[in-house]
Amino acid sequence: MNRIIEKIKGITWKYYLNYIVIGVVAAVFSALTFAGALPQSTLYLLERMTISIILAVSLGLVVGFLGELSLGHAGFMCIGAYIGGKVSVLLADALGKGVVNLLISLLVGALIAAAAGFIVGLPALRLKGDYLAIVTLAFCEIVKSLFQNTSEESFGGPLGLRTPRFDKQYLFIIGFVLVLVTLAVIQNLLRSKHGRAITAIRDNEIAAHATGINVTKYKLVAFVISAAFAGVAGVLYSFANNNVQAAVFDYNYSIEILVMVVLGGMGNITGTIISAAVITYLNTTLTVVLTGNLAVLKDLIYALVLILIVVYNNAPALKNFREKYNPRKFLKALLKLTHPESKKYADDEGAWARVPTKIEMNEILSTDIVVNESTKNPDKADKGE
Amino acid sequence: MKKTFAKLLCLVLAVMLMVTCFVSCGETNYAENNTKIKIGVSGPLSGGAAVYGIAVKNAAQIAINEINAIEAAGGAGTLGMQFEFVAKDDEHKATNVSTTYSSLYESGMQISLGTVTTAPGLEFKELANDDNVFILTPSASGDDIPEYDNAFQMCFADSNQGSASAVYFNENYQGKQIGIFYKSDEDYSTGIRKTFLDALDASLKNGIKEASFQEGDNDFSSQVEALKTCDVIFMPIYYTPASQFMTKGKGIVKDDAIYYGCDGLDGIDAIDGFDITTVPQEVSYLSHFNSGATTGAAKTFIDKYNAAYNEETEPLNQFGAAAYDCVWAIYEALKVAKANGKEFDVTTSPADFSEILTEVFTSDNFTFHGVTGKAVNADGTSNISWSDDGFVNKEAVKYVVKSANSAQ
Amino acid sequence: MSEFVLETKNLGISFGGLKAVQNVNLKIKKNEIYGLIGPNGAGKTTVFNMLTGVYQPTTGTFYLNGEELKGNSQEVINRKGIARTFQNIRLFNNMTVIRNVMVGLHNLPEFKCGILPTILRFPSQYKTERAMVKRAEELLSIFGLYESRNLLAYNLPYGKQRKLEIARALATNPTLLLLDEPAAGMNPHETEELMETIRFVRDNFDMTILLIEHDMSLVKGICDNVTVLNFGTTLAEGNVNDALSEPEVIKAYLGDD
Amino acid sequence: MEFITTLVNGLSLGGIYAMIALGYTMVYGIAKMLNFAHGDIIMVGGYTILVFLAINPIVSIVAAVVMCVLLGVSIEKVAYKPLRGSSPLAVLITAIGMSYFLQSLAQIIFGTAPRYVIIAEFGSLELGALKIGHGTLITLAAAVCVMVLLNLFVKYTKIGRAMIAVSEDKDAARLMGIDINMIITLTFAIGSALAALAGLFSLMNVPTIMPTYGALPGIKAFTAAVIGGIGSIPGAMLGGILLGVVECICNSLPGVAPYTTAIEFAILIVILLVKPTGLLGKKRREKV
Repeated sequence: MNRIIEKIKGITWKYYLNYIVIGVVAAVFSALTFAGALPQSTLYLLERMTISIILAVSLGLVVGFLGELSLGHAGFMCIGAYIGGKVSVLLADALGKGVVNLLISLLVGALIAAAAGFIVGLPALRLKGDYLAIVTLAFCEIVKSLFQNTSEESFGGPLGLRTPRFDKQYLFIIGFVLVLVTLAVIQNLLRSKHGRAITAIRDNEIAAHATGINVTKYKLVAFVISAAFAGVAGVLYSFANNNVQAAVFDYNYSIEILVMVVLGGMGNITGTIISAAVITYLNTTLTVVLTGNLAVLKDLIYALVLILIVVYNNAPALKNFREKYNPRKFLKALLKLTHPESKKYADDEGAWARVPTKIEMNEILSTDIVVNESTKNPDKADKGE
Repeated sequence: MKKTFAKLLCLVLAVMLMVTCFVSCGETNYAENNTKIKIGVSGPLSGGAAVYGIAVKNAAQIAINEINAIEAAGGAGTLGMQFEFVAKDDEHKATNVSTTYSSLYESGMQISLGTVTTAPGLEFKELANDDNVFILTPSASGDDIPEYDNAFQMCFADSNQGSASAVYFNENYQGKQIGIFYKSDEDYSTGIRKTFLDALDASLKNGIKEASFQEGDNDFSSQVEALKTCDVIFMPIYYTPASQFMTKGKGIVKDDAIYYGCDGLDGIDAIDGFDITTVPQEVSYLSHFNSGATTGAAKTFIDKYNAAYNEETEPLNQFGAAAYDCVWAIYEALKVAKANGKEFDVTTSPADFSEILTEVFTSDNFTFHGVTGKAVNADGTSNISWSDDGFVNKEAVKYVVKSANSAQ
Repeated sequence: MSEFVLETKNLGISFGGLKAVQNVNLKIKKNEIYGLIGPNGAGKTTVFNMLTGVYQPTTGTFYLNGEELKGNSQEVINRKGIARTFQNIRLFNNMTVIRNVMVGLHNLPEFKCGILPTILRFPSQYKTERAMVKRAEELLSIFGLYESRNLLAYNLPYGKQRKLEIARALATNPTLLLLDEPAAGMNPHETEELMETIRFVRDNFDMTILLIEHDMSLVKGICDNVTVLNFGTTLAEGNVNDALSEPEVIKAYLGDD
Repeated sequence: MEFITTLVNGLSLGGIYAMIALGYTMVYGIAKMLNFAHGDIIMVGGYTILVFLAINPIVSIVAAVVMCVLLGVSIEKVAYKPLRGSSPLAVLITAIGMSYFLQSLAQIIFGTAPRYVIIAEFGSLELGALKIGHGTLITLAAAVCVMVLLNLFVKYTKIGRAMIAVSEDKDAARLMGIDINMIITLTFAIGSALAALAGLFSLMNVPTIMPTYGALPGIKAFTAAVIGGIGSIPGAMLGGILLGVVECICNSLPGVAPYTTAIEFAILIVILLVKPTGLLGKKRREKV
């Protein structure tokens, strides 16, 4: 008996916080929906939230932990949505619109998206920073364009693919289960030697090479897993909607996901989940509240909030102010949760202002048409010492 | 232990807070507390397609105001009820429809105008079908929009526009070089093009030239170049790119060529700063409305619109006219229903309204006199009726916005 | 088995015509502490970069325990047994001290655990993890970093960061350790301590060490043999004191006058 | 013959892309940030021309340049400068926020309806069967002029050389007594002025303006800048022209036209895979 208690005490609760909170939220809402107490709009909102969370957490793996900037997440989602949607259409006759169909579609959609991630990642991950960003953005636009130009029989062309909608009442529960699966896979990966290798690449790629980390392999692993879950989110999207239209998955959508990751805190999964949920909620609420003439204010408000939050969170000049009026500190003081030991404990999820992202390329402003600088001026190009 | 307890407490509190945020009392008939009949629409009010959604919103509001004035005055045949109109922004994206639809529905919308554009409309009609909400869409012209019994269109369906245009071409443009200029990533454009090509005579289809563009493109120099030898250029696109093509085509496309479009071309002569008379070619389109109309009921409506809204920033187009007709058609149908002894009030559920309205719209003797379609009545209105499958029956008109001027 | 742990033969590299390093012939015996010295810009770090696979040598080759390693990638070379530190410290700043070392343990065969088992949390994952923590803690204790194991590497004082880098390199279980200016920025006391550490590593880890250093007291204090480089070529080699007293070397360090 | 016309059209469109790409590249080279709002500055320039066109075309052009410069500089001061020294991603996000902000502001002020802005009517040059609009030629010539002038400015003036110094090494440049803030502000001013010019020439090419006007050209110009090698002034020119020509050629082929955007982006990917720093980009190896 004592041993069991010891064991429970030994568990790092922090590791399981995400699961517990999401599990509780899912359980509460499931209970409510079984009781019929939830309006449809809430169910839709929850569906959208789960999709956003899966997208944001999976993109967070690449941006927050691998430190590479990808603007093509919506492209993988698009692949997942179309492929998964198509599979579900083909299976709908034989298997109906139930869970079995959903599972098979999810599997196929995720696999194809992962394969796309592999095909794109293999060459593209040689590029760094902004170059990778633009290549992924380009990939996203190419995928969109290709699906738009398909024939009506295959993927519906510009009209989009008609997909069977899953039961509205319960889809969000599957969404939450998928969020938990996503979290389990990504957190388990990160909290292992492989996760350390990925974080090491983010922190210092050169040192990671020198420490024997197979950088290419781990970049690909992170990229492929991230793509696979974008595919999962896409399949979920195809089940949450009656239509999959490629136009939705443009680079603006990728940027929206990136915003969730960045506002949530780079390399902070809990923060990413919260920001994905809050941003989705905010977007939905603004759409609902701002009707008629006020609708144009939506983007304005969104933009202003975005700029203010980012400047407030990051401006070096506001550092003292931030530390003085830290809401988290305030909350902790209020609940007296600060333990003298807790300050010593630090996780890998460092403050994100410090987390390096390799999006700076050190390109210099150049005016000469010199094809290869290093041949002309070797000691400048490489100061080996 | 204390710490864990505090954390647990926090969690419970947070969950409770969230739940209270989301849960409404499990009421299914949201219209119960309405004081007016609520008509809703989901359309692009911001973003690239907003010009269409805003026209719908404005024109529908004009109709609502007029009806309410009549109702307020009372009198024989009135319903004795007021109307209310809500427009929510879907940004021309299907993704947003679940939000706009459910918020409309739960805020007590009883009758809907569906969506302004087709892409989100495909989502809207499914959701509306599940709840049995009546749809009379002003401008979502996709063939699949009126798939279910509760959905009707005020505009011509894409396939009808394509085949009707082809019929006209077969009759009038034999022996001419035909060209098509379409938008390859838009269902409206590709839909019309497809049925147009299907219905076109083989003799015309031979040697047909095509050029296309995509969302965001506006430099049409190569497309103009590709189509410059054509005698008739079919343009199943909206008026903005069409006007850009015509501007580019000045002096390159043959002066005696004909630009021929569908309802999307309406509004081309009303673009602020674009002088259509400087286009040497003939510009005409087959549509149900001409926002440059100078006679009939259309003219009266246009004047009303322009008096109420800024012509430059929120210009009228056929979307608006159709929306105006939609609201009036619903009102007329309700009057017919009342005359037929149906009972309803401001709190009647959407499903009941749907039943009532569907019955009227599919009945053989319901004809609505509107501003869209060919003016055949003495007061300059048109006759509009609906087929059982939701498509509109009214006479299309070939509007010649501008005839060819050999002088220029 | 070769007599030498590291042997380079005519190792050289040129960047677009400029010969940065040429004809470097190092011969390092087991358990030796070998110095690679020379004025700034002599090509010392370039040699390190060639030995660790950052650059591919354009001429010559090198052997580790008789095995030719030229042409391999950095990762492979590291796995074959060459580990290094950097002139400007390169730690995984946003990771804790212990995890920095655990990254070093990544490739050791005893800590093998595939990606799927870790995601599915097989028992092997927990076993590996516990073993890795244990080994890392041992290493950290040796370097006096155990107390700060849960600090972010970023927050360590400078001297400890240097030590951590060495610990991380050692964690990869190398046969040859390359130290790039380990004493840079240290005060004499710290340097003294560092020399102790290096000797300790050599003795207790059965290590062969090649180091670049400008601090002559350190070089004289611990190096058995040195090679002096200038402008990419070897000026002198052999016993520390002999090599440093060669007129060529003095000239290179102090100038012509 | 048709092909030549297409080519010339492509060159002209490429000239516009190049002008936008030059702004991107300048800002990127100096401030090391992706200015996602750059495309929207073009849009603001276009609307400024619209507002002032009633007075006089020349006045409107001057007003557009002034407006864009002021806007560019103030965006830099308000949204980017406070973030200097923090994560580059933060700056990227504020730039995106700025882009949304400008677009929705334009929609509130000018509505979403397209507006025609006809600055001047141009004739066309006829060489036999070849017919090329004067506007096209002017655009092309202007783009080349801008590139050459910018090149000379950066190469031979004190401020230009200071710019290169800042882009090479900010800290070293500061130690040499260069006022970094001034240089960055100036870069934004030049970039925004170029955006105003790009707006002018794209209005000469296609005389319509709407709030989302700058978004796609912005992305395409960014693509062009990367193709040419971001940070390189001739590279931006080359990339822009290449993209413009490809776009026009693809659009002139009926079967290929629907894939134009995909082809443009595919070219970007292929070029980057073959030459990871773009056609004329330089890469500095990271010091190990």
